[in-house]
Amino acid sequence: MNASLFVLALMDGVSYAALLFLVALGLTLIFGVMRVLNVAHGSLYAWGGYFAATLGLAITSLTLPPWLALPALLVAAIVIGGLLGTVLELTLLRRILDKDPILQLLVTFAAFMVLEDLQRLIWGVQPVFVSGVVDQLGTLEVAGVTYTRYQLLVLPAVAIAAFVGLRWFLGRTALGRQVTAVTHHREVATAMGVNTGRVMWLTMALGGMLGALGGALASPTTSFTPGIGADMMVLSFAVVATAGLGQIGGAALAALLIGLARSFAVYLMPELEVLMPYLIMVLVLLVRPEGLFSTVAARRI
Amino acid sequence: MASNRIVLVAGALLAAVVAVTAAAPWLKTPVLLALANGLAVCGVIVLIRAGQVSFGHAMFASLAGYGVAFMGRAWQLDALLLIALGTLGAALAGALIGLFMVRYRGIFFGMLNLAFSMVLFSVLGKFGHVTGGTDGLRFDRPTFAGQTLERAGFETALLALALVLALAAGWVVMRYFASANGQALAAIKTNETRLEYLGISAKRVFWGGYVLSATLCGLGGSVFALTQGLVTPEMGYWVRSGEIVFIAILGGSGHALGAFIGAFVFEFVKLYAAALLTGAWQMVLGLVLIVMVFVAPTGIFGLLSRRLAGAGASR
Amino acid sequence: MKRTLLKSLALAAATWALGHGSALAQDKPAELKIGITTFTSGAASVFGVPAKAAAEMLIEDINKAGGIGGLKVVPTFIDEGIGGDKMLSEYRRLVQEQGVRTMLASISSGNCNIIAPVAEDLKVLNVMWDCGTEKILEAKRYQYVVRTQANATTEMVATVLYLMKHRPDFKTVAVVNQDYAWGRDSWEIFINTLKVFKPDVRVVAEMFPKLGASDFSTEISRLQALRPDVVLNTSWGGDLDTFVRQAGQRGLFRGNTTFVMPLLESSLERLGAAVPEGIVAGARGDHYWAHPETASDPRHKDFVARFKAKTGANPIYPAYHMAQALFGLKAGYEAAIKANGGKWPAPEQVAAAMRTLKFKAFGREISMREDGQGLEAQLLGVTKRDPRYPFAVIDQMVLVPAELVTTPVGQQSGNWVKSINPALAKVLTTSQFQTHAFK
Amino acid sequence: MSAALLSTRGLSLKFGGVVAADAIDFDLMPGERLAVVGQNGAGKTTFINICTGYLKADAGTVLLAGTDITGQSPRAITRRGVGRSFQLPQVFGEHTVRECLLIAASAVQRRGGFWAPLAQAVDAAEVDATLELLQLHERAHDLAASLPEGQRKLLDVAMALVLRPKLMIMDEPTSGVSTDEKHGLMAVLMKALDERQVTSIFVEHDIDIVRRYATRLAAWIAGRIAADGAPEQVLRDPVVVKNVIGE
Repeated sequence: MNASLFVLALMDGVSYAALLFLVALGLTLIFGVMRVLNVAHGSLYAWGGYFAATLGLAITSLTLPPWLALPALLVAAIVIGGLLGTVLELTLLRRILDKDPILQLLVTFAAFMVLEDLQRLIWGVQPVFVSGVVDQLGTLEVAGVTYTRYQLLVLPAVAIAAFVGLRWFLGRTALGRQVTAVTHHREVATAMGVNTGRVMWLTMALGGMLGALGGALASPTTSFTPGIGADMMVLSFAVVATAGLGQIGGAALAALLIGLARSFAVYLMPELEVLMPYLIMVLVLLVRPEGLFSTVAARRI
Repeated sequence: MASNRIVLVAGALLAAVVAVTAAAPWLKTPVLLALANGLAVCGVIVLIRAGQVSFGHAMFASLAGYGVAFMGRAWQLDALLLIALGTLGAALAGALIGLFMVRYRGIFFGMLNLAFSMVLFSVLGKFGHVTGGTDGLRFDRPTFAGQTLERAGFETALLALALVLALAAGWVVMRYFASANGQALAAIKTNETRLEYLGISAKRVFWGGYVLSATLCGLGGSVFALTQGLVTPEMGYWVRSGEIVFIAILGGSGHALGAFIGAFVFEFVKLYAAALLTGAWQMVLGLVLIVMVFVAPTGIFGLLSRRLAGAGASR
Repeated sequence: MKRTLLKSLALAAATWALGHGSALAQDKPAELKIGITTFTSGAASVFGVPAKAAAEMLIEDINKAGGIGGLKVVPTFIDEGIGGDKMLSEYRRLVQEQGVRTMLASISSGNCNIIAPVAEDLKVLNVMWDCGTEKILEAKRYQYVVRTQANATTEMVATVLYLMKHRPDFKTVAVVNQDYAWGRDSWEIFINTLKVFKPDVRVVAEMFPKLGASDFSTEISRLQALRPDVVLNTSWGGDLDTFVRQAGQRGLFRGNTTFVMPLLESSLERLGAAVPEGIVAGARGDHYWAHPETASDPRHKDFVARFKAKTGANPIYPAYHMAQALFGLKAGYEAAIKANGGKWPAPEQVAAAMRTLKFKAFGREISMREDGQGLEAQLLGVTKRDPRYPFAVIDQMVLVPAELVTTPVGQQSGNWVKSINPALAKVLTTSQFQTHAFK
Repeated sequence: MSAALLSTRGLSLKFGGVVAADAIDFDLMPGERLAVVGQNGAGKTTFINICTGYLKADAGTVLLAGTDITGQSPRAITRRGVGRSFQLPQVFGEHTVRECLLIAASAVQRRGGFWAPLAQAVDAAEVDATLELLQLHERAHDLAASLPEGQRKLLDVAMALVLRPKLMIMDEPTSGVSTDEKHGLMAVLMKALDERQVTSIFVEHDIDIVRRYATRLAAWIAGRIAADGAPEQVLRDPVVVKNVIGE
């Protein structure tokens, strides 16, 4: 493949990775704090997308100024993500912390099943899609190929912003430090007077928003149909596992790795496209059981 | 829980199944599917015994299923032989993959299984010229023990076989749990360090359990494939794997009987929820499980055993 | 344990002996129960839901007009979205518990594959009302299975003919199809047929993104880099919507590539302004709400109006296929009753009658063949924007007669398309085929 | 030397900068009952972990009855006849006390093949005798997790004892046990070890216990053995008094 094709594959890979990263970021954050792998996270992606589309339609039907479209995406993500995250935390996760990890995983799986059907009941089964934003922002040419500014600039920008923002929040703010503390050692943090309950609620809401944000940002270029959540779930899962659970920086690299592998596959060996994320996941886990960027502590006896 | 009571319950269940399917032949398919699921769940229960949960075990069902389909198409083998070979295939795959898996525990174990199963899933879906792609592979109804049967007869025979297999699997699993290896397997859940300091290899013990679980999933997959005469990659999708674990918890992972009780509840809730309130069966099942986890974490079997043997004996 | 086992087995033997003596008595039932499989969940419900609406409407009409053979038609719907195995259970429940003897199944070719042999075993009439795979009826002779609409071969060969008329001079072609049987098979038929007419055509890219893929940006970039003359895309539902939208946003349609989308008709209204002019669009058969020959026919007009009132959109091809199945079924029963001396016919008698049937739905007359395959013409055209509508419409419509483009009885499509006479390439340009503008 | 049951030569291990084991030369004779004292972090547990294969030494060798077992896995070393108990008892919480011992017994002997139920696969009499010996027989059918700390410690030892070891290494067998129970606990342990004629090493902080039950005492300071010999004499050693007993 020649240089220009290389550039193209790079572009597509990056914008795809950006979305993947946002979703994975939420998943890994939640795991870090709750020590629960939230299977329902995939549904948050779907709900974010559907809700964003609904807002988009509202904007056009109420003939509100079209520039609202982009902020609307963010609002959609914050509202639905925060809402669902809170509900999940208060009604389920909070109550299963002391339970067998298997049960914890299963409860989130059950929540996933419920959300899948609820979503179908609310938004139906017809493909949903509102692309106003993308058309407003227009396109630009790269190596003779037209890209939308949206996918080439907005998506990576938001992803980076989310990454930097989260880093700053966890590292620089008091509340963020509490979250980090709980991540490292829940008991100790509680002993030090950290309000664990609040931290967990915050985390679920935040993680939910990130997952929903992934969906919201995908909605202008993707038709949302039932089942989209399950696919994104397992993909973001692959990212998180490859990076190592709870690894925020790692998730970014893993998402890039998977995104690029996928887009290069389309050019070089299209048959392997779908296989790529999972191949990478298997290979990484076989060599590094805890993922690329995390390490296990030896058990004290 | 007194074992003769269990026998009673099992017997009652058996009689019920036979009577019901005889009264309403159309029920054979769902019952067969439930039994197939139950067999796979037995496999997952073995892992849960060791405190491990796999989000990819449907891969062994689908491996066996595709084995059955391939051999059924290529050599028109007998149903019994197909089941045997399909299961064997899954067992071998389990033995091989198990070599990697024994190093992993907890979430990592679950993830690696998921990863393997998704690779298989994508491969089956992608290389259509061999695997029939996402439409899967069809194969004609094979002979059964040398007999060429009409659909009705074939399903009756298959059902009888599945019942026998279910009883056998249940017996094997319970016997295994009681055995030295089974007890050591259960010890992996609580303390591997001590196992090592007893001179017992946790990895070897776990490997044994993994192979058994893969075999049982394969057995389930083979029966499933023969029931349908069709295998699709969906058989190995991660959501299917999730369902198997789901059923195990629903039915109660303490006892093989729980696996089959759970499988039947699951199958019929799914069937009727799908028929009555279209498009909401997942929600119904999801809510059922959530309730179960909070009110009866030991599953339906846990409740049942407490009923039968009085409180406290549910362990 | 052993005793219980023995007991239950004995019970089994007894009850089974009773259970299986059921012969199919053919005295006239009180009402005509029919089972209809359709997608009410899952991605394909974009077809299933409109089809269901059409079925409810038309069955109501039929019953108002005295039903079929004097019997009230009572439909039961099965969701194909619950998966092949569950659907099969439901299908069998209807037959073996409810005693339904007439089934309309199904949309998915995969499900047709599952059901056809079962229907044959259960001895129930099965009308394949929407699935396209040509292989079923070519691979095996069925007694109880018929299809009241065209199959994939008819659709794709007709599409190639239209392409040859619309843009005879092209050198390179690429494909972006869904990665499942329909996507792969339709491409195979398309390219094999094309090679007959253009042995030197170059295939520059074969891309099969997975069914339900949500992001085609890489495929689109690759197409922009390759700039093929023709791009085939036989996908449908969310996949097609997503592809068209992303392609539009990326300016893929601005080049001088001709896009061929045989299922575009079913997405036109949903996609609205996203569909540009100049795309070769198909409707999987001889039907369109603005059908050049029947648009003004009061029956059709009325159907479209009421469908729109009921669902808020114009009918798309699955709705028409449902109509064909129901009208075909009605005609079949009436013919069978006549042949049976007024007595109520058994499923195999209806199936036999349907094999020699000629009937009309909302397009041209459909004639059934002895292999159970219906001969249905194919409507193709090119998209055009019309100020009267917020969505693209189909213009320059041509009706390709099924006889020209359907594999003859007893032959396999795979071989037949290779043996097509190259002269056929120009047939549509001959005077006997007029091109209808959208009105 | 060849008579020694356990001996180490030049055993060294560093964690980052911290010296956990500093060229330790050490011999244990059959029949001895060695107490190990030392401040936390002096390297007592590290020494045990190296000897039983849980940790790998940077340098040095470990010999068991003259054969080199350096770097072997805990499993291999256990099979050679070294039993061990832990500061935090390592028991099977979800099994009953008796089941724990049955599992342990199944490590050394199996009867009736793969399918035999555990209870029949091993010598139950042996197991019950051991329960009796460590006075756990009344709790035989309670969950291991439900035992009080003291009895969990006994169970921890019992599981190792069922293996019929030549050497028993116990890491703080009385830690986490109230002072008035300590002596009772040690009495039971020592009686059992005597009856089974097991040479033993035990880490202990309580000097009374040491005086009372040890035949030999080794004092650890900063990863090396500062003093080694008869308890009374070692306890009089000023270095030990200053750094270990801390008066």
